[in-house]
Amino acid sequence: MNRSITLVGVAALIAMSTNSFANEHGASKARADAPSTEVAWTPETLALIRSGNAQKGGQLAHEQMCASCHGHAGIAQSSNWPSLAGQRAEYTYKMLQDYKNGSRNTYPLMTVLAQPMSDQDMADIAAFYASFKLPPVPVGTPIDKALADKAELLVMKGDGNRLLAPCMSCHGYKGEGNVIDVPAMAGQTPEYFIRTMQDYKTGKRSNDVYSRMRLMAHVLSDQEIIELANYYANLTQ
Amino acid sequence: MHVDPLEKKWLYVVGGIVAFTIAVQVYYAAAKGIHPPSNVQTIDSAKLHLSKEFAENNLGVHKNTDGSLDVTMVAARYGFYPQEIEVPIDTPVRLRIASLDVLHGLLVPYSNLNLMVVPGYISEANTTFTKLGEFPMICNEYCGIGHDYMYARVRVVPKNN
Amino acid sequence: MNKTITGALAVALGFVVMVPAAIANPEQTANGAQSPAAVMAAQTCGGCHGTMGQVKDNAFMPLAGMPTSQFVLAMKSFANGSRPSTLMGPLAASFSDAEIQAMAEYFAAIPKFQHEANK
Amino acid sequence: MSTMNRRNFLKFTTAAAAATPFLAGKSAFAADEKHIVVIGGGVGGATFAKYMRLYAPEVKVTVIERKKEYQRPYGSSEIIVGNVDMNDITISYDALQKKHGVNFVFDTVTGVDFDKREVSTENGTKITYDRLVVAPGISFDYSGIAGMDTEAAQQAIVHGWDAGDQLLTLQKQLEAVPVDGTVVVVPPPNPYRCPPGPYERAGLITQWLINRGDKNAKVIILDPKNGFTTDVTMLQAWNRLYGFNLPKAFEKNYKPEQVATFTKHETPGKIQWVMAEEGGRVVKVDVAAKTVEAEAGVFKADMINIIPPLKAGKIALDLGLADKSGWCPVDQKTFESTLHPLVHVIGDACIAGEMPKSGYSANSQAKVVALQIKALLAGQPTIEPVLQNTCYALAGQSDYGMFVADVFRLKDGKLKRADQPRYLPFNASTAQYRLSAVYLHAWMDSFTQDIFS
Repeated sequence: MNRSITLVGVAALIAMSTNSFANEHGASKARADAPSTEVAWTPETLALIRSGNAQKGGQLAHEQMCASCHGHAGIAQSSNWPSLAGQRAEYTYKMLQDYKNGSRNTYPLMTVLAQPMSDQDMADIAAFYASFKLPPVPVGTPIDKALADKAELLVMKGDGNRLLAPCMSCHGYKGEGNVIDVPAMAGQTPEYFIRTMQDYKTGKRSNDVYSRMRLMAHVLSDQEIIELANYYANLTQ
Repeated sequence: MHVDPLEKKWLYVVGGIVAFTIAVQVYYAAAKGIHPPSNVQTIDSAKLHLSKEFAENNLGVHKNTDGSLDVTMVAARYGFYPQEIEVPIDTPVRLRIASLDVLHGLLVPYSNLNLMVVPGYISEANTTFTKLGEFPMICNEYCGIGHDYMYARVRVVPKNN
Repeated sequence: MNKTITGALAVALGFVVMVPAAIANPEQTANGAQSPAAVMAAQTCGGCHGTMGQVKDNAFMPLAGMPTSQFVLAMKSFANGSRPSTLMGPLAASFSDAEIQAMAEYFAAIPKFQHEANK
Repeated sequence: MSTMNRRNFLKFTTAAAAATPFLAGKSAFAADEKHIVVIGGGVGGATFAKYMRLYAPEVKVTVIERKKEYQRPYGSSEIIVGNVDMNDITISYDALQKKHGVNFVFDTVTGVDFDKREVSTENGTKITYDRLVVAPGISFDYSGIAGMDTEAAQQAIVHGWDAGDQLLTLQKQLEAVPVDGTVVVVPPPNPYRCPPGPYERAGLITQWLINRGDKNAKVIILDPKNGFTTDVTMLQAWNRLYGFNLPKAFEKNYKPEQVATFTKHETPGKIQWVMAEEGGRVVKVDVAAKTVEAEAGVFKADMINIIPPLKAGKIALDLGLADKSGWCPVDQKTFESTLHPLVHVIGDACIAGEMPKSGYSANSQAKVVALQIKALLAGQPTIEPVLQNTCYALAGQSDYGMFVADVFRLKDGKLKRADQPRYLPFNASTAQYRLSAVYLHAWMDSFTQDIFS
């Protein structure tokens, strides 16, 4: 029963979190009934992403001013935005699609940037960022090693009582991500990590198929999220 | 080649038993339509979340007019969704489950639920839970490094709850 | 609500309600320690980046708690165009090094802003 | 979280005492408590009140304002085209009162006794101040336009330049424009509030008519000026979006190779700009016949929106704070009136060197004045000011944005803008226009928060 109440709550939150600008642009829809994403990993989509041209993607990233927040080589210029270097192409591609069609509406700014992009553009940009190595430990934001160590149990073992699978089972031992669209998290800025998890926790972000991340985030405490943020920021490849 | 006549008789008997067993299975499969509990229907795994039956909002327990239950689930690396389901005891349940990605299995202890979830197919099983309590759902086909961690639960509660 | 009722009553009786300004506000404490020149330079950012750099909108970067070096680097790279921008390029180029340094120190001293979702 | 020190504790007790207004008169305050009175709760007044309390919590601030709720003029043209509604632009004063401890007196100021340092209001209240901040906004001067001098004319052809119900009137008038009808927009001469505003409004109206399905929408801007803030970007946008043809007389503002990038449209564009040099100056309006006579000829319109010449807000004029230009001269370092000591004038009403009359300017000026008053009250030297202005505007389409951004410093007693690029470059990318539109909408929120919450 609890679970269904939670789900209703999440649905309500999603319904409330529609953004006015996105609305105006027709990007946001009745989220409660919409699938979490329109992207399906069909062979055609996967082939398209494999065909992504990193060089063209770099040109596009320049035109779209991606570097302003995500850095020229995909390493975020400031703590607020995600680093994209070394991110799985499928994940970047999916995020751009989700922004475009409103499945992810946490940043109206990204929706507006993604709207004019074609599928091929997205594949190219995804290939561009995937061509870099994963980012090093972020500079400028102090990483708390003690907090990071505390997260190890969750990362490696999870918590069966809370139906919490260990993070590494999907995101990899080194936070490098996994097929198909499980994102890499190593070297991500703690601020961005925390915000993402909180967005999943509150249901503000809901583009994870079958609530796979929302369910996890929901049972994590705020302190655990902070520990995990430090853990993943501190992972070097 | 010389075969002892007695031995020959026994060979016929054994052959007959084998043929009979096969015939029974063919009869039930072909004439009565009884199959092992999986692969009853095909579905595009990649578009599972975009399908009607396995849309996220449609997962879980549905009550039929005759009081029986339909349970719709998805197995995906690494979990079963919904993660927890609640069903009343001694109530017929029809479970339909599909995989979003790779081969999974679904086993619930103290029940006859033990089925393979093959990508591209919908697996179906009928069961009735006869013991109260919480039971884990376990993946019994190796599906990847998170295989051990596909935590999920069935809660069997008294009727009229 | 209460205040409105009290206010209405007081006005009805010809009083001017002088609710003294006494609400302890962490923002005030944080501002007190800053040099006037730093406050002066940093106030220009507030119209977009929020009071004391604690903006609630996702489109703008919260500046509160940003490390000094990060702030200076951001402004310098906006100014010389190495970091693409819309409006920050022209603006960053208009501020002097001293002003940028003062702003950086101001925002570094402000407690980091937690988005509402993070609480 | 916040530890309460002794001073704050004392303040809390005072607050508690004063919450019972019948027992606690003014005597509840420390005798040496400084009192700043603010006339006007708009962008300038409200920002000042909040920041004065933020910078100097020991100072008492009282805002005298006529209306219980504020309607923001910035971005309010979007009401006319239905992008937002009145609720979206209406803002409560609650946070200023409850969170920042600003006193509000909802009343109309009738006079100020500068010698006694006393403000009197319509309800007969008298409030004394240590320093007075006047943020009265604008008033409208119809005297120069023949045919617009009567009350009836001003109700038929409204400006909608100070938020309020006039926006709804304009909305209704726009909806009543017949298909392929003509709308005339008349921007005011310099100086005026919100420099790109009238042009953004014309663009929004054009886009609305197009969205409605008008194939031959016609929006004509009759301008008493030869240019306007963001013109270089705006005209380029209109050329791309609305078949706008660059006026010959304006070409000199672009480089020849830039002019070459403009498309020459066969038909007159959906939007036209008649600049002063080409006869845009309006001389007469016939309200009944719905015609506007400009130097270039008579224009028949289905809807007319005239923003007349502006002056400082009425109270500033009444109090003798304005000079013969109709605006208030101030010491541009402290914004203290040059006509009355201990009175500061901020926002649209003051003469602030090269600073435009805009919300952002008022916001920046208010913070500067709060800092200067804090220094003055403490007997410390005033601070070298640095101010900023940012105006965002839409070309019409809600994803095509632009801006002007400037930093101002004092030079020879006058506020001068830093000599740096201030617009998007001529060859800006699509992403830059789209992002500017995002920032415009985000700014509406963050700016409002900076002032009112």
